[in-house]
Amino acid sequence: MSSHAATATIDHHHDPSTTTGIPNKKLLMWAFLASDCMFFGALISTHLIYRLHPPAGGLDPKQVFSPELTSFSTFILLMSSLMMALAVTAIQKGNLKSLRWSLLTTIFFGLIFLGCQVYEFQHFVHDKKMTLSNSLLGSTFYTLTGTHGCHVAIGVLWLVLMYVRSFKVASSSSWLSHQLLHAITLIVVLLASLKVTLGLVHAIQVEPSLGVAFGHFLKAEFLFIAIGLLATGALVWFARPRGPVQFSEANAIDVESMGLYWHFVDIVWIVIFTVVYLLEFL
Amino acid sequence: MRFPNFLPSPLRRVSLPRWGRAFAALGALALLSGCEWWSMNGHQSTIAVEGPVARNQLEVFYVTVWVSVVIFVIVGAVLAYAMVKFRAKTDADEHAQPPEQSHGNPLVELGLIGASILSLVVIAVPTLKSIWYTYDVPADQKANAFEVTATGYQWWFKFEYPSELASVTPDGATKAPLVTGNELVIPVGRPVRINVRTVDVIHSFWVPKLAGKVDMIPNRANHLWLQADKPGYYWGQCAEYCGDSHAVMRFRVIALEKKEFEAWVADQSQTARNVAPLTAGTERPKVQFASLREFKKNEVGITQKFDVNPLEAWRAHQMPDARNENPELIARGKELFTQKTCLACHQVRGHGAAGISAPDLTHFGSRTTLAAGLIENNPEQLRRWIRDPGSVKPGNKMALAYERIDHTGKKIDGIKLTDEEQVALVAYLLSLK
Amino acid sequence: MSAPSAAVSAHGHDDHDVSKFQIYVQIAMLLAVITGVEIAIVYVPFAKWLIITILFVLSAVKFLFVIFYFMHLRWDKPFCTILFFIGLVIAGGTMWGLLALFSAENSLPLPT
Amino acid sequence: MDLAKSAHLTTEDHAPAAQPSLLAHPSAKTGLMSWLTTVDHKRIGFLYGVFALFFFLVGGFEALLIRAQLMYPNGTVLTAQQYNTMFTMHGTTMIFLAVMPLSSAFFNFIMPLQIGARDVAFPRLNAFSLWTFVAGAIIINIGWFLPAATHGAPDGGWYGYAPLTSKTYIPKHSIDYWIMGLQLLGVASIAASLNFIVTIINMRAPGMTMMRLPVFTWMTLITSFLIVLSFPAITIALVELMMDRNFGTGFFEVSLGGMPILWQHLFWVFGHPEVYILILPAMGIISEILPTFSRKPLFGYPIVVFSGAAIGFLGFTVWSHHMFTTGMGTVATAAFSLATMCIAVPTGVKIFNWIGTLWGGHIMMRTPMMFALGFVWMFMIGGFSGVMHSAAPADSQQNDSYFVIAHFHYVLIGGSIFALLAGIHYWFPLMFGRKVSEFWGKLSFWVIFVGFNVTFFPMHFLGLNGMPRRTYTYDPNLGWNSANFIASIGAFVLGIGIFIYFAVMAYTYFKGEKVGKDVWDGRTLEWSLPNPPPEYNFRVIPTVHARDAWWYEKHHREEIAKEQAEHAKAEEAHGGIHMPFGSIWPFVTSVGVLIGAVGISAFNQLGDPGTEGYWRLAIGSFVLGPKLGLSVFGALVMFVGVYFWSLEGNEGYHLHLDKDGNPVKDGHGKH
Ligand code: HEA
Ligand code: HEA
Ligand code: HEC
Ligand code: CUA
Ligand SMILES: [Cu+2]
Repeated sequence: MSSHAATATIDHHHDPSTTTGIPNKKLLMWAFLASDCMFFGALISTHLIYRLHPPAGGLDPKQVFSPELTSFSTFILLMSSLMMALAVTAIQKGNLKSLRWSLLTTIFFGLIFLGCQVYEFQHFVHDKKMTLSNSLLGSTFYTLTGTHGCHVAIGVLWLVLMYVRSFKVASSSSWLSHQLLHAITLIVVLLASLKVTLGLVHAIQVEPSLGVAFGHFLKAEFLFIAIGLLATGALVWFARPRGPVQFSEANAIDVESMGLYWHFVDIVWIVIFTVVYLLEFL
Repeated sequence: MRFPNFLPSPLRRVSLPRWGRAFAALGALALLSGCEWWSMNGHQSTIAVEGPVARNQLEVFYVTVWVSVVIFVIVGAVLAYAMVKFRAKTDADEHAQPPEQSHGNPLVELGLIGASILSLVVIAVPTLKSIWYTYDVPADQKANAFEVTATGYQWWFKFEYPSELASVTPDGATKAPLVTGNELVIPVGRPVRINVRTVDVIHSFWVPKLAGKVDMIPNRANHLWLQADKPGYYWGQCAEYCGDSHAVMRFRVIALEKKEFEAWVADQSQTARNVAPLTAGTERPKVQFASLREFKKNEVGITQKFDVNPLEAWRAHQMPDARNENPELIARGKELFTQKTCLACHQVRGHGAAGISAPDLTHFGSRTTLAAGLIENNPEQLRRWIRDPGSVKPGNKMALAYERIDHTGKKIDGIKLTDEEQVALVAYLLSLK
Repeated sequence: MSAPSAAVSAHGHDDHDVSKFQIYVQIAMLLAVITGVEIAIVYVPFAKWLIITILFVLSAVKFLFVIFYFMHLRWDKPFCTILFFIGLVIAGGTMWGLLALFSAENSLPLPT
Repeated sequence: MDLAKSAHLTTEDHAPAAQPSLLAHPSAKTGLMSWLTTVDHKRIGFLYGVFALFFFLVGGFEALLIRAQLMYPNGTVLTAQQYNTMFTMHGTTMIFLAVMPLSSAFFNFIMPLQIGARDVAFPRLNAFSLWTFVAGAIIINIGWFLPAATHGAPDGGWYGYAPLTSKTYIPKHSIDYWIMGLQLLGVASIAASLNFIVTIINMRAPGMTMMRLPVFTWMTLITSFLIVLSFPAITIALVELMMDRNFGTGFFEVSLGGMPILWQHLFWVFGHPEVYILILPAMGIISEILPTFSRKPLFGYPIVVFSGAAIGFLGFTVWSHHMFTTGMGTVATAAFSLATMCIAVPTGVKIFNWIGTLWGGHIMMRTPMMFALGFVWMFMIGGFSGVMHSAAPADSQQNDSYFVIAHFHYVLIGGSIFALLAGIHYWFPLMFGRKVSEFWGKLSFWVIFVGFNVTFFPMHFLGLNGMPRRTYTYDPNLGWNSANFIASIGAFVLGIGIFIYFAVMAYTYFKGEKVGKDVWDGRTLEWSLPNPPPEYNFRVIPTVHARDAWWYEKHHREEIAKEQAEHAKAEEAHGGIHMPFGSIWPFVTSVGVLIGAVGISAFNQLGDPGTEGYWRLAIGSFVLGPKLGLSVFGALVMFVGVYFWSLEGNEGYHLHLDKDGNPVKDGHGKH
């Protein structure tokens, strides 16, 4: 936003203000991710150790896991990573519109992933009788994937904040309340769509015929669909143009470091998918 | 003479002899007060060892000590020399031109690194040898090894001899491996392989004079081996923090010659002793334990006398002393043992008590200590224990069975013993030789 | 690795970004395909060690593609890569150490 | 390069004209608010120091109680339970609340000055680290003030081995405080370390290449890496323990098939790097003091730096040397034994190079130098007993005996504490513009030195004579009486020494002799500043031409003066000195963290009947029950903090200075 920076094109791979040319925020994020490797390293080790030495009479993961759902959510997460990458390119070009759309899709995919996970947990607890406390498999599995889920959830929140921030106007007396309301409507939309996704997944899994399933789903989730639509309307209203926006190419680094975080969550899932799920089906 | 300027300035004016005298006086004081704090020959010494395993470990230790001392002396000498030689001695010195701003010398560095690595090799070789030697009984002696299982409980030890079967019923029909508590008796000159287990938290099995420690870890099959050179009475200690009474979770190891050991096993394999009721005409003194004294809460529970020859003291405990027994009292104690629910936790083979959560008391009278090596096993101390175990050993599980007040202030009813009952129980327990 | 970055700023934005868009989409497709292969291969009756090896290689490939392209390590200063790999290597080494320690016979849990 | 620098500094030039009042930037420069909202690395460093020294005294007080209890056999000063609490809290306090934050105080205060920066990379994150550290310290200690039967202070030992710490064996909340407290300290340390890493890598003054960094800064960097990479292991271990205690998982629960040994591995994967986290900053301080008072550059700078990195790396490969007695089997034991020995090599290299630094120098025996030399001697002794531990068979006798206690107090007190005390003396004139009296300084050194050795040297013999650690009592017939007595006397002497030390410091702070800049004829950039350093640190960002940058400047005055004048003009042209605004939001966020953590740790799922009463006041507790209520309330406060933190943006203002370096008050002051 400094006068020089705004006029010149920004080189997104070199920040002249730092010693190494790497922007501070990016460096911070990479250092954090290095640290996060250790977090997940410890968690995955715990899980694997107990998988290598399963207690007698423990649950058999083969009976518990369902590869279809997991493959689906893995795929979704990969796609969200793509959208995130596109969001970064968009803002680096200063293309706000494209940025917002990419962010929203990323958020949406993230939510589907979370929805699948919530559903998976429910399913495991109620139908497969695997709880946090009745078996070691439950303990390590839920803790590991739950921690990953928390990472995704934090990522989604961050994306939401970033989305809202991309509407920050240069000056206005009421922008604080405006922003707050905007954030709240967005969160309402998110929660509603999370609930709706859950219902959809559930309906499809329970009902053999798609049509019937959809009918059931509409009936069960009517309230949330309505709330979601209403809030979406409000969202669009909040997002109407209100003068020059204080969010530009110069903020690319914010989006980029958020992107790094999001992709990292994705690669952790790549590892989890292989060592926690796939290996069990050998 | 001028004193070096690393002392606070006024002290520099103090003359050397005075300081010398002060140090000499201090040293002499330390000696005179009998402070042989550097002598390391206590009951739990790792230096005055009495078995091949501990000796092997000690040898490794000595290697590390010698290497360290040699390096320390050399490096220390150079350091001291540099400190003295290059000190700015006067104010003028301090304001002198700074010395040459030299930056280092790779050759010196490399040489020192090489020397360090070499000295580490000196340590590493015996270390590796010893790791393999101390890990398990050497192959050529494997057949000869004696196997024991030691189990840690909060806060006492159970010892089980899988190879020695003991009668559970008086007729000897049912047998089970011999079990003792807190005193482990082993044969001399034979490797003893000890499997260490725990039922609750982590404990550690450590008899310093015989071998280094190995932890008793839940869900883990650890073991160690040790061997005693000669008959003896050894002190052992739980060496992993395990809660309130970790400090007083102790035990003893008694090593005996083959013959004596076998006799001991034979003895212990019997069910608990029954004291014959008085027949008319035999006159035995009626022991009343009239002199039982009160103890302060933290009072020491051991006597100096015992240390003179602990092994003899142990042997003396093995013999029933019929003249000092009062059969009526003992019979009463035996009844009380059931009435007061002692049998819920303790086992006394042949007397119908089969509890498993507390030390086996079948031959309790033959032990030299009670409450896991904390206090001596004599009438006074035993009464002190069964009257209020909680005051002797903080938080111990037996105290849970006694009347007490929980943290909300509620009174919980439990075992309550009158003086007379205490005396009877003491008489009974001590008769279990 | 800084060479491409110099090239990037030298050329105009547009053609580069078009190509970046394509790269991203292509990689996403590749990742999806690899995931599919991974799922399929589990059910193939090969030797266990072979499948495990293949799975590990494939995951590693996915991993590397994501960090080098989506996370643009490929275009960034190499220091970012170094920084991340310090963490990755130490975490990986620790995991390996832990698994090895727990696979040793002494560490087997007590049979019940 | 420096043009670029100033361009950066003006990045956030145009703050919105009409900031809503909630987001008005705090501008207090004095008073309580100024401390709560400060983002100045020097003030944050000072606060770290104050808290750390307070906890050092608390931990020392606990140590004195321990020594009082052990002075005679069958001591009656403390009960078993109190004693166990005491050593747990003593260890935890000293390591996490005294030495680590004291190192952090120096990182904060000195490191940016050494690299010629005006602040750390993320000033508000820095404030957040500080306050979260305070929150963690409060939670760990909160148990002292709550009913002992249901709460109480932690008593599981500083490494809290499972399964003793499970709900079965310690049902009280004491362990929950320990878990949550350490968890917060982990968050604080990781956040702070990430900040330092970025600062050192990215905020160096022009010309300050990595191989010109002062060694203290290098050690800050390596320590930060160790923190960032080792704390996750304990964080996960604590999460698992917390889940076991509160949600019935089975990580360390044998009845479900869990293996308690896993806790030990995860703990020491963190724990061993942790001890190097405690010593590397100390080594950095020593590597500053020895050259300064020898008036010579550090001998073998690149090798000292490299050996520091080697120690850091090797530190991750030796954790199981704390577990030699856990029956790991021959191969694993041998591997960890050898790996541990290897660490002696890089550590030795440092010792040799320090001696090389003294060699041929003009050694000025000032108080900091006394402590530094004391460090070299004492650390060597501690290191050698470390090597004795590394021989696994020998360690099977020494483990959990007083020999270990002797070892680590030699490295921790003789090492870390001596160096930190040296550092306080060394930088005191810079921080406060006053100098400690040489007489009192040296006197305190000698009392501390003698007291320390009298306390801990006999402990080697106690350990070899079989005295186990963590024992509240011992029998008089084991030959431990006199050594324990001497150790206790030594501890009180040591206490007196430390008392003198602090009394002198306090006196000096108010009344000490005033000194001008660069009292010690220093070598690194911080000494180029007036004392105390102004808020903006450097009037003109220096340009570095050599390793001991300030020494070089002093010997090339003319060129430097010319260069600086030019740079000053250039900076002024770019808007002057950029300063970050203060902010209350990091503090608010930490308060939220504190509330939430208390909620998580202090209550059973359904609430304790005994204590519910006064906590119920907390908003939300009525509806959700105290645990959820307090946690959710805390999370809300935290969220509010983060939200405004991110909205407020990292803006700043510009300073223009007059000839004397005072800010000019004109319209241009704030943009
Ligand atoms: C500041 C902290 C610090 C430091 C620097 C060290 C340094 C070392 N430590 Fe220490 N250690 C602790 C803090 C520290 N330690 C703590 C707190 C514990 C106990 C935790 C607990 O149980 O509560 C512990 C416990 C501990 C154990 C476990 C003991 C046990 O519980 O059974 C071991 C075992 O190997 C060990 C080894 C070492 C070694 C080899 C070094 C080496 O880094 C030392 C290297 C230094 C030198 C060797 C001296 C100088 C070198 C030369 C002059 C060169 C030439 C020398 C040779 C070639 C030998 N330490
Ligand atoms: C950096 C770390 C550090 C430091 C500096 C110290 C300092 C001291 N420690 Fe430390 N100690 C540990 C780390 C440290 N310790 C650890 C990690 C353990 C293991 C814990 C465990 O097993 O879990 C331990 C255990 C431990 C034990 C063994 C306990 C046991 O196992 O049973 C002992 C026993 O003597 C001891 C003694 C001392 C003494 C006398 C000091 C002295 O140096 C203290 C000197 C300081 C003072 C004397 C303060 C002076 C204060 C005043 C004069 C006034 C007080 C005023 C107020 C409170 C307002 N410590
Ligand atoms: C709640 C179970 C319980 C009950 C009931 C109980 N004890 Fe104990 N007892 C223990 C435990 C546990 C120990 C080991 C305590 C320790 O050393 O930590 C013990 C130890 C002893 C010892 C010392 C054994 C040794 O070798 O050190 C004696 C003697 C003893 N009990 C006698 C009795 C008598 C007599 C009664 C009945 C009045 C009794 N106990 C009731 C649990 C119990
Ligand atoms: Cu059992 Cu300590
Ligand atoms: Cu260590």
